[in-house]
Amino acid sequence: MAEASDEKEQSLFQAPPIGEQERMIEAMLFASAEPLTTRDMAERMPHGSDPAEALVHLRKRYEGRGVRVVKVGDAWAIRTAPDLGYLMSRETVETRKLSRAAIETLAIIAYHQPVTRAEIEEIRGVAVSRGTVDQLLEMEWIRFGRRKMTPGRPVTFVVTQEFLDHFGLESARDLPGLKELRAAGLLDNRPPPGTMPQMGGEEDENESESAPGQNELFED
Amino acid sequence: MAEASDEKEQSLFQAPPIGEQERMIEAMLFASAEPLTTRDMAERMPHGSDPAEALVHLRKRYEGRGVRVVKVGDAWAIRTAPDLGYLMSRETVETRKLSRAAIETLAIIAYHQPVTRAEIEEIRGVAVSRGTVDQLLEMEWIRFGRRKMTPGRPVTFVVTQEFLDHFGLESARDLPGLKELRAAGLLDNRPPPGTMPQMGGEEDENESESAPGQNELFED
Amino acid sequence: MVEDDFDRDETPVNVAERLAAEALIVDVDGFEGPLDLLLTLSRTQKVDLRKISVLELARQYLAFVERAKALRLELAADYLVMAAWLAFLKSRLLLPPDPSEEGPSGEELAAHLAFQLERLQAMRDCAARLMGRDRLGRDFFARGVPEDVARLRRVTYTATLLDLMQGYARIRTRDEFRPFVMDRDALFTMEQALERMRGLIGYAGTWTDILSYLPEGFTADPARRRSATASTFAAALELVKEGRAELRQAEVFAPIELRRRD
Repeated sequence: MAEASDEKEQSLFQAPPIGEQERMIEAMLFASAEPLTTRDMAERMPHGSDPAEALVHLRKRYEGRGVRVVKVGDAWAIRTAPDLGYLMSRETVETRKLSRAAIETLAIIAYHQPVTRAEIEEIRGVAVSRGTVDQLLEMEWIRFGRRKMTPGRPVTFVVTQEFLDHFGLESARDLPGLKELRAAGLLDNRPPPGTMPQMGGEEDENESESAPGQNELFED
Repeated sequence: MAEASDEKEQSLFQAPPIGEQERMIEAMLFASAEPLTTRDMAERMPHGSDPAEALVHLRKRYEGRGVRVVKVGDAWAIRTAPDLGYLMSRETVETRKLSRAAIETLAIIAYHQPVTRAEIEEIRGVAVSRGTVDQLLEMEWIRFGRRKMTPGRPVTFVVTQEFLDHFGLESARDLPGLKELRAAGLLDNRPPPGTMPQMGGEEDENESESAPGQNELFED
Repeated sequence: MVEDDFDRDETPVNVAERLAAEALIVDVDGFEGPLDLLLTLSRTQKVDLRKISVLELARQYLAFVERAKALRLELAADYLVMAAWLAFLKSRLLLPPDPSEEGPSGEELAAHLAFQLERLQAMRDCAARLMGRDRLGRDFFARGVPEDVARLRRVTYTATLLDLMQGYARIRTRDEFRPFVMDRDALFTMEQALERMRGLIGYAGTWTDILSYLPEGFTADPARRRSATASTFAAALELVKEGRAELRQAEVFAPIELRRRD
């Protein structure tokens, strides 16, 4: 025990001063296009460093500047201030135009996650085409979540860190209007009374999937 | 907000305040894939801006920070502070099992030292590739011994102190002999004569080892 | 199925209204399923979706389906399934509840449909707000020249004492277990060597180490090398005897060199 605490003291003693740690995370965040977790940073820093504390300082330092330290899920990144976007017309990345179906599906996954395909179909009232999900997976805006503990153990979808990064969200809890929707009960999983066409459970899903014609082939 | 709109209105008639220009060049230098000249920056900024002056301020601001504003040719860029370069590399150590050829060669050296390459080949029955010996030398498990007083005065190999340390041996003489190995059950799985699929396999392997182009380092 | 009030509604009061109605029909492919169509129809009621008249909506939907049929437009199956369900819902809403009947009441079903429409509308609004946010690569930007973390890979090799002993035991006991076979494959006969040398001697205008005449595959393995060296040497002597070549050696253990004799 005595030894262990000695070690701890020693490692605290060895950790660089916080100002130096701030420089380190500044360099790492500047160098990376992808968000870094505090763990990623700690692994690269000298033993005993505390990137979380250094981040508090760094964040403050960049307040109101041309670039900002932003939180993306459980990671951190430096991004330019949105009000200066007009200066970066040359850096603008053309994002693939998403179909209405894909945009709606994405919104449903973001607000209802973790959500199964059947649940998405119930909300949209139409079968989800494979292409829509594939496209969102390929863009790395959604990924598979844990399976639902319901019959058939269906897979679920959740949004990714890339999604949060793209839309400038700290977490999925910061989605616009989330609180209001929840208060209005619109995010409740309200099962339909009795049986209804199209909007039922998994059986309906199968039905609609096997029904020819009506799916998202109507996408533009 | 009121301030912001004031500023905006002002910028229609005159250049934005220098602090604002500093934000602009900070964002541009951060997001640009290439170093920017003051002219590049001026072209993107509101009319009447003075990126050269804003740069002086920005450079000062980044003095001693984790990243610096540096001149690249006649252009400017943000780069990691040189003393933090080590954070941008990461060493991963991968431990692999020594190849069978290397183990056998090592064993022969340990049991027969000092031993020449020709003697090793005679015992193993296959040629010893240069790579195997180099690998063992590089690992510092073997070293050159005294030359043999035979024609050609061939070099010999002996095991090193590092070798003894790694295998927990006082000296190479402590290695158990054949009889002891057998007594310890290490040789017990002796296949009956005649039915020796294992043996046959070994022969094939040796054959392929001696074929030109085969390198013993590639064994797994 | 056609309602009186539907007929009233659809009686073309003016051309614009009629065109709008037809546009709705023709655009059936533009709808993402019956729920989407219902949502669009509900907008004509111009009320909060919470206060929507599901009965009225059902009438509009059924009228739409009738019109589509009249225009011989093919409707996908789920539009028709929805039509059947809405007709059932309408009858439930219009008729006094039958206490003996099981299942949800018309009001419950209507409330759920209203909920679904409201939820779908809410999701559409959310999607629009989401897409309208400041976005990476459009409004704010990541580092233009990311410095990738260089991964230096260092490989260390390891082995245990057991590996070592088993390796040694394997070699030392190999011969004990070998079945008796003639190792013909390690043999390069003098006849073979002579044939090979006769073919090559014509090119040997200058002194050449006879070891360079060893055939391929007989240089690495010591046993094969030994055999090939002996037979090649013997073949070289044979060639000298025939008067076709000369041999020389500078000193003991020095290379033996061969040259064509013209």
